[in-house]
Amino acid sequence: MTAEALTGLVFLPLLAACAVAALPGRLGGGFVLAGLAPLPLCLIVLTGAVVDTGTVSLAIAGFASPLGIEWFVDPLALILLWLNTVIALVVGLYAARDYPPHSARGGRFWALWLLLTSAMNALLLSADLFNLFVTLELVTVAAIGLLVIDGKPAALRAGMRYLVLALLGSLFYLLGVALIYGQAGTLDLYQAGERLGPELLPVTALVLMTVGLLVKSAVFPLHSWLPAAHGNAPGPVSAVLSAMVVKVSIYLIWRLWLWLAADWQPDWALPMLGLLGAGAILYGSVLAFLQVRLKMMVAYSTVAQLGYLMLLFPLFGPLGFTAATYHLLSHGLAKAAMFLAVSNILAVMGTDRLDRLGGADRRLPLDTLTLALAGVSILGLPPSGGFVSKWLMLQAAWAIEGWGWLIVILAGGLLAAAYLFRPLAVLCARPATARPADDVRAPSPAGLRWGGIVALMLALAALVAGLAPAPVLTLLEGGLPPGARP
Amino acid sequence: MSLLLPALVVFLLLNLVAGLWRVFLGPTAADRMLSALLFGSTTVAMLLVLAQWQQSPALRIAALLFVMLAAITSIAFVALTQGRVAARRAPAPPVEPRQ
Amino acid sequence: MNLLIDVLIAIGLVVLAWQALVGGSLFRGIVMFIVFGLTMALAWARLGSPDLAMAEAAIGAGVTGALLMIAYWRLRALGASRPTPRSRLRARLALGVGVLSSVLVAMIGLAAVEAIGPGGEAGQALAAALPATGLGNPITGVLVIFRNLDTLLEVAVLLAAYVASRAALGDDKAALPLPPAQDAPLVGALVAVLAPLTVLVAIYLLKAGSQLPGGAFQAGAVLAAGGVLLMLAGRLHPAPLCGLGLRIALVAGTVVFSGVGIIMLALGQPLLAVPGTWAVYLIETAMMVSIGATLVLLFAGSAGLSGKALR
Amino acid sequence: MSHAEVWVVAAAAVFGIGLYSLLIAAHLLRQLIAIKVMGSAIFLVLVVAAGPIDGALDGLPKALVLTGIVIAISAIAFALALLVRLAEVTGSTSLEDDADDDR
Repeated sequence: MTAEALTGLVFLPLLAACAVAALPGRLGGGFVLAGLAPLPLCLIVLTGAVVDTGTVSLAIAGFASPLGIEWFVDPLALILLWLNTVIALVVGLYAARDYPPHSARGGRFWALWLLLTSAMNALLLSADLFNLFVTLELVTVAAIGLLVIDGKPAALRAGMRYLVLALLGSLFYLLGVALIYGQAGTLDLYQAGERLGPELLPVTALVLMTVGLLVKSAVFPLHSWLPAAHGNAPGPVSAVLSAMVVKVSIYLIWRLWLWLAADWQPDWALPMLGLLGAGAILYGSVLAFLQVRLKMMVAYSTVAQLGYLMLLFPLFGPLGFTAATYHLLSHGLAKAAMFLAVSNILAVMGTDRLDRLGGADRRLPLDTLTLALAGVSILGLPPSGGFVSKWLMLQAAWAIEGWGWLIVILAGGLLAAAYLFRPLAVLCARPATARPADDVRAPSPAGLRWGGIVALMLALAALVAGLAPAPVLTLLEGGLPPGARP
Repeated sequence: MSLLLPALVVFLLLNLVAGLWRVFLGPTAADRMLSALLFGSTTVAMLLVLAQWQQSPALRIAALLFVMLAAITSIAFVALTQGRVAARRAPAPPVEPRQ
Repeated sequence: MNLLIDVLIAIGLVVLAWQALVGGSLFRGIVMFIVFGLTMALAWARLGSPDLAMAEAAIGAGVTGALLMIAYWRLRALGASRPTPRSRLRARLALGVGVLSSVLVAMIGLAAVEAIGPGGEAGQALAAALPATGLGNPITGVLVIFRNLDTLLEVAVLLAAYVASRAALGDDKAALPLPPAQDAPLVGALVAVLAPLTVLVAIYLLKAGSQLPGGAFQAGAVLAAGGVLLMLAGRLHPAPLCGLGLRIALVAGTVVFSGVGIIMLALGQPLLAVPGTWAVYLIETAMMVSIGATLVLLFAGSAGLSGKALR
Repeated sequence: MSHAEVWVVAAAAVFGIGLYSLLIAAHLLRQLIAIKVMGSAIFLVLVVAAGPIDGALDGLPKALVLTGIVIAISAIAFALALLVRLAEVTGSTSLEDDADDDR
């Protein structure tokens, strides 16, 4: 059954994308549903297998590595697969309002959406360095196609910049793959790790691949493309870009340093990567505070929050690993909720400039609530998922007496409070003047309420993640990286 | 014989360099494209010689492909540069972009 | 003599890259880029890879060159502004970065060549596993049998590129402009010969691919070249709507490939197992059709194609 | 096949020229050509650095390069469509004059 489940995760959305691309019109909606709806079933089967056996692997076409490509699922990959599927489905519910599948534009949107879902699932499953390159390219092309689908000049420009940088990043990644294959004679991530050592060439290869992936995941100081891209994309696309697309690259960086190089990372590498994370937290938070547009603020907040994922490296250990993974999960849900709520606000108010949003809470109570709830998780206040991850992370920093990291985590929390309270205060203000224009193009009230409920669901999921973290944490403890195992 | 074929390859390569010089000099687009086409035919000759010398007959298939592509490129060039001339005659033509 | 030839080609590559990328007009840059691609093909021939020589010539130089040319033509037709050159400081900085990266790559590469072991484990496994498949061309073996997930996803990337391009161009755009059709008598005669020939060569490359160099990608690129030819000669036109046949052609590669793979899974075989040489041909044919159709549509910048003119 | 060093040095030089051009070229079309050329250089390294097996170069990286060539053209084709649309909407062929998109 697991082979079928794995197949479904990649091939259902892929084939549905083909169907939507080939047969647009009334049939489209049905295929979208057929491509996405069964994915949780596949994941339930897969979760059962992972809980039973710890890991699941599958040799494609029956050819094991080094010749063939293998899929490999451990608890980390499984949790990301769940996150990806939930985001694709729930944000998809929201997108169905703006992009009806039977229109020409909607057909393209859903074809790309399904391709993106399939590509990210394939990326999370793959344990082959070159296959990962192919899936990364598919993710990039589909994501940028979605970004520019509304034809807004700002989005086109942001998409172009994103594409050029992402292609450059791919080149660096590929150069690293070339070196690894030359040295190890295999492309399998885990096999290559066993065959290599801390010599100059393998380390150089890892550095090259990491630089490429850092560009793609917009980690400080290579983040320059992200705010414009995430701040100008259509709402549901911003949500999936922030919640998943940038994170899969960081996930690969984790795989490279904590799995492939588990036994031989040089001493300087992990603190170095952590420093980038610290820079991202501080710089991203300050810039988020300085933004005048709500959506840009949320985008800069992503730059900051990505930094916490890089803190895994200096805080590496069982605690640090579960903390970072939990952060990935709760931030994904909260940030998707935030982008959707902002998108609703933008649709109703016609602008997302903070100085024109005064009193918007009366017209959009649901979305203001969503923004506040998601903010609680981003801030790391109890009882949210963000609290669990920040708490674990602080414990990890305490345990290794990394006071510097501790301060960065705390400062990041305070700065997040600063930049998140400002828009909430504005939204709930009672301005005497400056009523927003009423003649803006807004979706129907029903559509709006629908979108608001979807966003609220995600924000609540991020909160619930804080109330019942035990199953996820137990699962993760069964799949610690080699270096963190007792 | 053992020296003839590699010598031939070198000769053809030098030929390519000469052609390249023309591509570099121009001065018109047509000059450049014509020499690029000549470049293509010389490459075909080289592939054929290489096929004989390196004992890899498969390179002849590659040569066949080159011949066909060269013919198509010439038509593409004619089509696209006519548009280029037309664009140049248009009322407010942008100067050929550099960089 | 051997070394001399390699050195000459290598120098050619470097000079052409410089010519294509630095200084001079953009048009010259594109022509130089095409010549660079042809020289790359020569390099692959010298490295004993006729497959790559063909792919580089057909896809790397040919189709990419055509796409660059048409994009250049369109940008001119749109009257797009010419960007202001970068500052001098930035150019100096860039020179430093370029030289540094060259030195680094050279050092890394030379060290890698120095440290090469007895040969890639995967490569040896490939040589050992190939005879059982009945294929004579190891590259086709890797692409269609051993590492076919890469190939499948790569065809999906091509599909994504087409859909994403349509998404970028938006609804209001029936098709991007094309240069006026060539109706000179000589062109007509040439097209009459060349167009059928492209189909013939494509089928030959596809069939040869199982034993000799060639395969779906080269064949698809040749088909695309034929389509571009017909379009420039005014025999094939962009259309605002995509007919059902063309739509099926677009996704045929992905659907047939994954379909075979999933049926094998249902029959109790591993996922994406290829049941025999006939399946190799089936998959490659579908991929060739998809690659050809997608590349032609990307060149046309339109949703569909038709035999009749748009207006 | 010997002379791997020759190809590596050439690839390195081409890579450096590509990066240089990517940084100084303002026109996006030129930047895209630069990326394509850098890609070719990396393909060369990929095949040469894998080393020979029984006198011939390893077949596996060649297949990877073939995959890479098709992916490169897909990405470039999409980038060109995006570029043409960008020029149509904004009249610009560069990202240099990146206006702040405040509304």
